[in-house]
Amino acid sequence: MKLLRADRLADLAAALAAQGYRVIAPIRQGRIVRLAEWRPGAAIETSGISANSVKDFLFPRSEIIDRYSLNGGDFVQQEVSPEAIKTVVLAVRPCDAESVSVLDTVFNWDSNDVFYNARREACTVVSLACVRADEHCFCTSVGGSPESAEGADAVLRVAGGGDKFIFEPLTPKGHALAEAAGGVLAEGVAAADPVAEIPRRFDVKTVTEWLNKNFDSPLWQEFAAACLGCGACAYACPSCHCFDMQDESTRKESVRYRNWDTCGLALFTLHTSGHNPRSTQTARWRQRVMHKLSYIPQRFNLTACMGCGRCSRLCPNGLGISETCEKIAQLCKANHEGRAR
Amino acid sequence: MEKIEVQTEVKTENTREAFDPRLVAFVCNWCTYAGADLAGTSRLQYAPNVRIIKLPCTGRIDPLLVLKAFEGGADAVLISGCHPGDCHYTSGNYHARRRWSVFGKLLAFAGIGGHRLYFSWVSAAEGQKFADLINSITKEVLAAGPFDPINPARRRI
Amino acid sequence: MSIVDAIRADAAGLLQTGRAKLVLGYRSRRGQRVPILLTDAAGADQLVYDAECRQNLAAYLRKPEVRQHFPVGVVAAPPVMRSLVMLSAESQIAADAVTVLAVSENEYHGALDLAATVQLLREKYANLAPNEELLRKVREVAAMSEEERAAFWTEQFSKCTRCYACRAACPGCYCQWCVAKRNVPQWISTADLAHGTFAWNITRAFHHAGRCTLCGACEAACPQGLPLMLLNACVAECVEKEFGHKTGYDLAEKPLIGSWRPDDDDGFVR
Amino acid sequence: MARVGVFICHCGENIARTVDVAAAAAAAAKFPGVVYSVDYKYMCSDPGQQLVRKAIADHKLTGVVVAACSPRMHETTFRRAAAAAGLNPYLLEMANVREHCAWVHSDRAAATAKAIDLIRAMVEKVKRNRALHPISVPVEPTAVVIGGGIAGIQAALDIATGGKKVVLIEKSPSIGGHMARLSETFPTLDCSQCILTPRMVEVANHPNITLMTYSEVEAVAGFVGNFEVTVRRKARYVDLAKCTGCGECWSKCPNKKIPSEFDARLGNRTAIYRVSPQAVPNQPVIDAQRCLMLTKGRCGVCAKVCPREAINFKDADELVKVKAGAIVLATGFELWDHSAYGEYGAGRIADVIDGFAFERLASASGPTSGEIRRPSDGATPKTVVFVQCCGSRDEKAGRKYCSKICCMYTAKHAMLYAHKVHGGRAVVFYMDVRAAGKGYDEFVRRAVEKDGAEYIRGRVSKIYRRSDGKIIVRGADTLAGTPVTIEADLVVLADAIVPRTDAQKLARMLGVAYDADGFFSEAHPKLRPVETAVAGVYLAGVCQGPKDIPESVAQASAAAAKVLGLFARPKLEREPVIARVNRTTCAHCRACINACPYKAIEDFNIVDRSGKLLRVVANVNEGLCQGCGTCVSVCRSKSMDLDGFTDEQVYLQIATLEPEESPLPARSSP
Repeated sequence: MKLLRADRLADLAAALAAQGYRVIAPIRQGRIVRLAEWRPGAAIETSGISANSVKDFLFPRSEIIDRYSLNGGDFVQQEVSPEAIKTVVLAVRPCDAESVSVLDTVFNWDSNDVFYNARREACTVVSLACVRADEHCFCTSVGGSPESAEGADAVLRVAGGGDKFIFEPLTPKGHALAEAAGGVLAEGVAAADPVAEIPRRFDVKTVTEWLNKNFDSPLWQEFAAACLGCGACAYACPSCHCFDMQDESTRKESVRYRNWDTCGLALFTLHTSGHNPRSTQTARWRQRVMHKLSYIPQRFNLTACMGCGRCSRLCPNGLGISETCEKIAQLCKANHEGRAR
Repeated sequence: MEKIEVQTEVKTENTREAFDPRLVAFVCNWCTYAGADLAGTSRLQYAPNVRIIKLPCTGRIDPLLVLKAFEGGADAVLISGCHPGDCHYTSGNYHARRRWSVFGKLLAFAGIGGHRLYFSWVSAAEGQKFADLINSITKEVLAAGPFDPINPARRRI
Repeated sequence: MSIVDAIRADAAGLLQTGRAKLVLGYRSRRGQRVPILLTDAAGADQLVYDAECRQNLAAYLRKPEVRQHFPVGVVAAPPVMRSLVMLSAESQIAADAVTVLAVSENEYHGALDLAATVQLLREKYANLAPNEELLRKVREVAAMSEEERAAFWTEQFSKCTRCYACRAACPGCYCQWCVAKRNVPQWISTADLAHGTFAWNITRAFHHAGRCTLCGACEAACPQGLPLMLLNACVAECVEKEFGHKTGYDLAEKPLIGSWRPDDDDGFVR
Repeated sequence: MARVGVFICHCGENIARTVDVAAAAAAAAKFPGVVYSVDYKYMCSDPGQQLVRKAIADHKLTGVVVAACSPRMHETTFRRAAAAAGLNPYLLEMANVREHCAWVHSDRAAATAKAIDLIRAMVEKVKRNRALHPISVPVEPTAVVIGGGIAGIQAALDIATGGKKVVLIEKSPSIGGHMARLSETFPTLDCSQCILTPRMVEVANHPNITLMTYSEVEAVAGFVGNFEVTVRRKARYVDLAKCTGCGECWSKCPNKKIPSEFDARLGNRTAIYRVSPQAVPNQPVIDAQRCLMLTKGRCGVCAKVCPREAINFKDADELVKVKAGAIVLATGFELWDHSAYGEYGAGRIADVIDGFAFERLASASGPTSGEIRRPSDGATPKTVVFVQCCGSRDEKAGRKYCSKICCMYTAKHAMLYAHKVHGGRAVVFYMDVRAAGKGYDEFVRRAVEKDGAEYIRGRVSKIYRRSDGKIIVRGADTLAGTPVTIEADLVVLADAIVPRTDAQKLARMLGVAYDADGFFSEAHPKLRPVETAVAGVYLAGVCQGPKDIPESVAQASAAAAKVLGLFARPKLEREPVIARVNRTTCAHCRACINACPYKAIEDFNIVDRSGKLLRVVANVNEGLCQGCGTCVSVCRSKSMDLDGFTDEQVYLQIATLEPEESPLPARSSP
């Protein structure tokens, strides 16, 4: 069994960096903790959950996917190769690691996204099982767990009351990482501390069933009432993956960007004609919930919500996937009871 | 609120390499453009670093134009129009002045200082002033050095 | 009666009498203060108010789903009251569309119409105490060398994901077609690379010149922790010092950018 | 796809000497969208223009850039050439490579590089140009002339004689203005009323002139060709249709001791009064503040004696709307009030008077029947001191300008005094004598040499009344370098000419600019001296700046010529550089409406088929918009754009001025 002293997390980062890894870890920046490139001296924060997710390093906010240069009067397409730096994402939450499976699926279901796959190939994900959770966590309600290892190449588990981690490699990439870590990891035996207790707030199957039947429910208006229509939730969400393409040019060349986009913004579905099939925030919020818990489950037999709770945590207006799901679950329960009676 | 002074002094100890500054000038059609014409007809020589973009009035010059110029690598931007009271459209320059007063301070606060963004009133009669202005701005920008390639306003490589 | 009880009573009253078809207020959720949109007087006992209520509820008045419920009641602290007055001056809301449940940290002033709100603002909140901590930070940034300042903002803006939470949270951002959406021409690059985020954040701050009430909702909403209030405070300081302009104290207020005086500052012009 | 032609002019050697025009043409040929690029000796010559016309046809050009002199020089020339070849003239742009490049640089390489940049920017712009069509606005062929002094009278008569309708609006009960109060006029000394009165009568009788006296402009809406002027007809209490001007009423009016404004308060009038015996219209008006019937409700003598029952005490103000295609401003001036000068007695010395008072004393129809008598005791003054530049050319008093006519009328006053009071002493304090004008200097010389006026160069520092009644004038003779004290019986101050106090209100109504002194601003000080920057509004007389009578008349006739020119066609065409609103995206914040210097932007209701209001947005009135683009800059959502200078055009100009090596990001964020 490989062990790591809790105070040597930075040493692990240093060792991996020395082995050519770009190390991404949760680091405090001002009032928030973000996943960012670790630099010597930076403390790695393991207590909470980062504002951004692993997604940022597999499917970046802006990616150049095409490039043209001007040759006389003609545009010549240039080769664009994906940016894939050998990367390790350290100490992310199990829900983050799980989200990678969703991304893997959506970027490969009809064609293989070379940009995503290259980054994915070069990325090793090390999750850290949760011994603490906050009031927004709800992974257990969507089929996850605070100790899930899904999607991770290696797992860190807190042991000894917090003074060490058990490092558990799961995949060849995980084993390679353990090798690269070298002496920072010590052999030993320890028992993992109990993981966080995260109450189940709703039954995701019940919610999905309701969603499948209630596209036109008047309740959507109430669910979305407080939504002001920004992309904070979607951009923080580890599994949201919608994008837009934009071209930018200079005198000599032009590039095509793939930028994050979100169904929460009105522009997302606006037609050139001026017509917008999702003309209200109500329709947009419905799309977001439906996509996660109805459409993706139907298509891929996956739940696209990991229960990380970032949406609830970051939304200035108190919306979140769990809030809507809880309301739906309560409603179903009331209906059920009503019928039983 | 107490007055906040934004530091805009150029560090003099900076030794800058010689370079060819690019100066984009947004000018109004009625005064400064005509003033530049007069500089021409008077054969007044000035630095060839300026590129003039003509607009009807300083009132038309949106801050977005300036941001775009900096984004593409202008080392300095000049906005010039009719003297107060002389606006062809009666008050476009007054509107512009207020806009630039605020926007200039905001840009300075965000890292683009006084030696990048210039404002002037040049009338149709002030060919000499226009020539002098371009020369002095070019000199100042030469002293200040190229617009910082890592300035957040610049398109990043 | 406590402030909260008074708000609850007035909100219920507005809904019962039909003076408002909807009340925008705050409720408590898992320790956070979040907005609540009440259409039923029975829900009024969920309303809370304290200093943690940072959202500017005036932002909701642009939502068609809210507008269909006009007239509405809005729980509003002084900066929010000023936003409401600004929205009225900019013809976004009719004078009779809103009843203001005017509140501050230690006093509740009752359910007022906009005219009475203006009077209240002028009498009691004409000089809102500046946020010393914020001003200190503004001065700190202002005192940096230009290189330091550029580096500071480069780092800050690099966090921006262009999620536009700042825009959504701000009542002044009511344009259905924000300039950031425009692509012919694309003044503001949508890529998250430096120039686009710089142009976006600077343009956002400038568009609120003379309109910002320093309510802080944008910065509170920013999921990446950008210090947006530094920019807002820098502009607000200039606006107040140079032009003596304070938004939200006059229902017939002329926009700062879009009006002028012959004796405006000319010192920066060569 | 754009097909742009580029034409680079050598301008003989003017451009070619400094700019390598062949290299520029070769570079331009490679710009995206350019299908034809050529350099030529003289583009503005006939063969040069022919080159443009032929290329448009041969190469099916969709846009043309002529790189030559300033567009101010030849843009019209080339646009006409383009139009002749069937290309919309607004699809042609000029790159200014002469005034802005070849003439101001000597480094050939740098100048050539700059010329290529300027051409490229224009190519990028012209690719986004849109065919524009001059805006046609119908013209209401009626002119409103505001002000019934000599300038307004002249303008009205000229326009009316030209065959167009005129509405002449005068604030006071009679036209004639200040000129009617003058005794004689310089430099010919002909009687002012003798030359003016026939003109006044002609106005009253002219079939094309509607005279509205005792009326003021209340509001102005609309734009060139289509103004709507709201006029307040003040209650006159006398029915002009019935009154014959017989005079029964004013001779019987019991309130006889009202100082007459016309006579500079040196004479009296009644409460029902005529401004002067020559008043036009020649009917009286009741001074509502002084009339016993109207103030106290008892008297009514005038009504009792009126043989025509023309008195109507129930008369009330009336608002009349006048539709007009053009407006002539002829609001004139007033004299600065010298009571601000404490050192000159603060206006409290009865025998320190202004120029108009002296005119009335000298006038045969004045209160003294033309005899010079001083106001305090009616005595004939033996020594009269005239002080020029009283308030003019004095920064302390806030007027730096010269009032222009005082030198002449002071000389005239000195001369008239000498003619009327033999042996009297006339002393003139002056700063300079400005007597430029036909026969003017000779006139001043005559006053000095023939009529013995004593001219002392210097300012007067103090004027006060000594206990014996003498008025002591202390000053300096700067030529002799000595202080001077004159014991005078009468002092005449040549008070500065200032605009009417309510002129600025009128200017704001019309959107007309005024200068720091309050005089209306002309559109161009040299080339458009009678137009204002507001299309269809013209200037006549002293409201634009101090002038004498012939200058006022000349400007009035010029303004009339402009009006007749405007009215010569039933519709007028305007440059199509105007702002446009994107109604889909306008948020109706009204920033543009507030900012527009021309009040050209208004609310527009978008309604559905049943007429239900959906949204309100901004709308640009094509007739009013002058195309400054201020609205574009204040529009946060970019819902406003300016034809000819659209956001897209300017954006591309800026973008193409980036250095060629200006890179795009090489890679994504990792």
